[in-house]
Amino acid sequence: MDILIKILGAVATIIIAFVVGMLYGGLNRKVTARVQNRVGPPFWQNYLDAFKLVSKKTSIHHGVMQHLGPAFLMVSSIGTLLFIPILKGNNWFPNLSFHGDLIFLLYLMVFGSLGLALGAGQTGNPNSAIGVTRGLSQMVGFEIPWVMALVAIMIQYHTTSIADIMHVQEVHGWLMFQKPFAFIAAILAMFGMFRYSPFDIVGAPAELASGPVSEFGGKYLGLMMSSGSIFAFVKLTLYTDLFLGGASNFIELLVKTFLLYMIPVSYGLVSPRYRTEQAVRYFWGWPSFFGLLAILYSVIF
Amino acid sequence: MEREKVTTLYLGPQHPGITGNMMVRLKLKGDTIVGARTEVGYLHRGFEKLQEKRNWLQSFTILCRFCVPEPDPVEEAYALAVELLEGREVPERAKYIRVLVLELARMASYLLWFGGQSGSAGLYTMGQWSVGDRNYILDLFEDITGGRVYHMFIWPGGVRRDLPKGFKDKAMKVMDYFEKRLEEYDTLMFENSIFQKRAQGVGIIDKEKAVEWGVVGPVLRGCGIKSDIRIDDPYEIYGELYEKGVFEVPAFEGGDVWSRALVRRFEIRQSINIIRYVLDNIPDGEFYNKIPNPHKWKIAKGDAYSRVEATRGEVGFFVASDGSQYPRRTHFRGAAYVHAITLLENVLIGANVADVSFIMNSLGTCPPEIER
Amino acid sequence: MVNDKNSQKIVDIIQNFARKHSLFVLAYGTGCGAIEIPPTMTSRYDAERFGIRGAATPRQADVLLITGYLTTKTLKRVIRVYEQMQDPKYVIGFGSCTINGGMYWDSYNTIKVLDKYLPVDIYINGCMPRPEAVIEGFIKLQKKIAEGRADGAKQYKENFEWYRANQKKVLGPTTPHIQEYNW
Amino acid sequence: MEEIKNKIYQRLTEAFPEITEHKLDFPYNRLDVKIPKNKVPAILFYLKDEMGFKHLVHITCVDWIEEEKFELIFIVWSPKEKVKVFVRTELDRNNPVMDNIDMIWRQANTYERELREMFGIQFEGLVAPKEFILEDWDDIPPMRRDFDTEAYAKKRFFERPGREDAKDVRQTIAERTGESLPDFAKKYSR
Repeated sequence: MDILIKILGAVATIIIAFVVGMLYGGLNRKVTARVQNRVGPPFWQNYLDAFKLVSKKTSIHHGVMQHLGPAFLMVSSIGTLLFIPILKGNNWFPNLSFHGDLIFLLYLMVFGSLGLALGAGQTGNPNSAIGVTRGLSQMVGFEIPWVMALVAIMIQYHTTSIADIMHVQEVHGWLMFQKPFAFIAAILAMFGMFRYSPFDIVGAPAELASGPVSEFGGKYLGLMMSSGSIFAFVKLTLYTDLFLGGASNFIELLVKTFLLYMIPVSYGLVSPRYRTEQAVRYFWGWPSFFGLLAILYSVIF
Repeated sequence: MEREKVTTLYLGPQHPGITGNMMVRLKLKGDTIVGARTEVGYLHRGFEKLQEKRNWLQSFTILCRFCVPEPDPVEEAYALAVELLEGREVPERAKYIRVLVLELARMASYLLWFGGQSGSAGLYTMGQWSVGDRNYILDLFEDITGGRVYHMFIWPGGVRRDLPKGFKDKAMKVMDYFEKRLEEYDTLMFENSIFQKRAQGVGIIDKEKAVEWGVVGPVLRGCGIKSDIRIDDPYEIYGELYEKGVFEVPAFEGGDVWSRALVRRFEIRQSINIIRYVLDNIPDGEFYNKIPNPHKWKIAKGDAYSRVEATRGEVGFFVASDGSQYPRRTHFRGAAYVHAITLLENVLIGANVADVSFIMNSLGTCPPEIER
Repeated sequence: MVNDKNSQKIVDIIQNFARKHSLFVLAYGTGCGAIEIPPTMTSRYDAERFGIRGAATPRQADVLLITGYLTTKTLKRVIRVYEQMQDPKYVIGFGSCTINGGMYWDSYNTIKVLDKYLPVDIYINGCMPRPEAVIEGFIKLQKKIAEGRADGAKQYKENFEWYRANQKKVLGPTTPHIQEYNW
Repeated sequence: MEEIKNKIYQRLTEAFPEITEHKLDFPYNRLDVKIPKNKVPAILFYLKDEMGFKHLVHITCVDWIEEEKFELIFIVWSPKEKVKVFVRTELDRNNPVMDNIDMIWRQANTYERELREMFGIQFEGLVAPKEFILEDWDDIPPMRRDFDTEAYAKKRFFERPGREDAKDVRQTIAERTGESLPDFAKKYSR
């Protein structure tokens, strides 16, 4: 009985993540359109797109990895989702959130990209291959400030558990204010994580068609889109948990994640994209500096 | 060893980053381009052959399809060539209307170019703004000529119609709007540090070699050479306007994408000046010198070449007549004919593969005028 | 129960509804019509309200918009692009020159009748069609999809030999010879 | 303007006594010289390097089929003097061979490729892929006067027959697709 409730909870989590992630994608398109003086698509457009993509026939075969790549991406998104506490001190969907820790999570988040890289590599499209190399080098870029920010928190509070960090914030206040340097580094790394402008060179249509996904259509693209939405929700929830004190109810979670989400979206609207080496240089500049400051701050105090 | 591997990347013809329908075959070492070859011919319709079967006036339906973003300079070039060939005079009012239409076309083309240039760098908001605003100019075109994209307006001997009533107020309002809007474009695009980082030092053209290599128009002015057909080989009333100081020809040192972008941005400002002046000072009178019945209109044997400054640079028409009512031979010279083939192939070498469409846009590549 | 005819009908209706409201247009400007596509996508006309958006590669696209005349050299590429697209897919012929050659009726390098070579679902006439006409054409296509009548791709598969023979007549020996693209 | 043109012409005749014809009396800044084809690279070199005609404007060809010859025209422009010079030469139409000039201006390469494809003029020493604009072309070069584009198009492409009735187009379309005609269209229907 217990296990049944747990499974139900996990399924519910996945569905919520999908719905919310897709909704955010739709709102992103709407906001973008309004900034660009347009009406824009309705906010449910992304659901229709995903449904249509999944209902398309697919008759491309490049090899086994090509079929597994999107699945890897999905597995990674869902896996990460299940290891993250969605709500604070909540018994509805605890999932696996009290078993995993930050270091494990870091590995899990990279796993999907690597799977996609293998899949895209097998399609043999040079655009995909170049896109994958760019994606991986950009990942190397933003992982450094991101890991530094996390390490600073871990050192400060002597824990790697997300639940413990959330608990700490109840006592000391939000880490956003407690550890401002770590927060800045993490937010700057988030720009790269979301792959909106200026860090969207991975799938830049103007030079690479659409990068790694250029050979994937129909169901695979639908799967990637859904897993991308879930992953966006995962990242936003993780940031909320780590820096914004988590959320005690669903409305609070939506408000906090949406506000966080608007940061990369609104910055992306007004910036052109960096080239790969410029992006990496950017991440290894100020964001890493703030990360280092955060670590020093943690070590000294 | 792995780094030495040369990859071949086919950019186009179906590719979102390519301007129009053409292909660039790139040889890559890592992310750096070591060889480039342009392949064109996807838009060849044999216009010059078709013109041999159309009389002097029937060609005008064909002319505007030579370069789609900016059809008017081509019409102007052909009309000028026919006028040079025949020695036909144009009334003063027609000259003013022609200049008005040409400058509006220049603005419309630059606004579209804003979209291409910023879109290839990933700044889509700019393209949405400027292409959306371009509709106001197309509205003015509809008022003057009746057509949104293709106008068929500038004919040998004048223009097809007079300006409509109340046009001046409407046009002035649009110019006011654009003056305000240009400042917003500046904030979004030119003052953006990432755009500056992307554009500066990319796609450099050597100033010493530029003229020899056939670089013309804004690209040449981006190399710091003040050269413009409107003042070098003046046509219509441009020489007069330049002497009166109505417009300036901006030129910026550097020879990179950034200086070319600046040239284009400042030329929009100059176009607004010219349009304001023309609207204020347009003389009354005829707008059209009557031509003979087009089916019996014969032009004596001879040839002529006209030059017009379009947004991509110098465009020109070579027209040869054999004394009949059909041209013996017409040959169009587009700026992109040189820019997109020999120049692009050389500028791309050593560039990053991420900059290909960025550089192509800044050179003003326009495939339909290459292959016609 | 699941494979029963009525439930298939319901599935079709739902699928067609989604397809209708989400048309990914392949970014391939084959001719001069490409100049009216940016205005159609931007502020005044804003085709994205109808769920129309660009797709970068043929694998992801639903609609092939033939913007104007096709030269023989482009036709070969267009056929390959069309066959790389995944079902269901639609073709829109844009401009008079796709219908009967338009002003290029005597040109030696452009094809005159597009539907002999590719199955066309909707034609938009005019030279150049205004953005309003383009949107009107897309709405007609949406109507056709909702009614399940946009079956150009099916037609192409059933009459593949006929289409291929027509293509061979123009392209000669270099016509692409396979239908399924798996590279 | 006349003085400059005369001066340029003087210099050219001194260096190239082979100039057969010339025309100076244009009312604008243009100057025509005609020269045998083997002297064309030399005169272009001279114009570019010695006289400052740095900008190659155009290379074109006219097919005078009645006289069995091609006329090649090179247009060069001097940014300093602001004069354009037309260098004209004649080729035998049955055996059109010409010297390659893309070492003078490399963009001439493109023009030559086009003339080779469209007129069948052979440029000796031109290094470029064979095809430029056309692909798998199987007829005589299309820009020659004796190539009939209409007949070729009729032979090669399908044609859509015109309509035979005089019915309203909207009516026809409406009947074909089974839609009802909108009200505004009914009003204007014949």
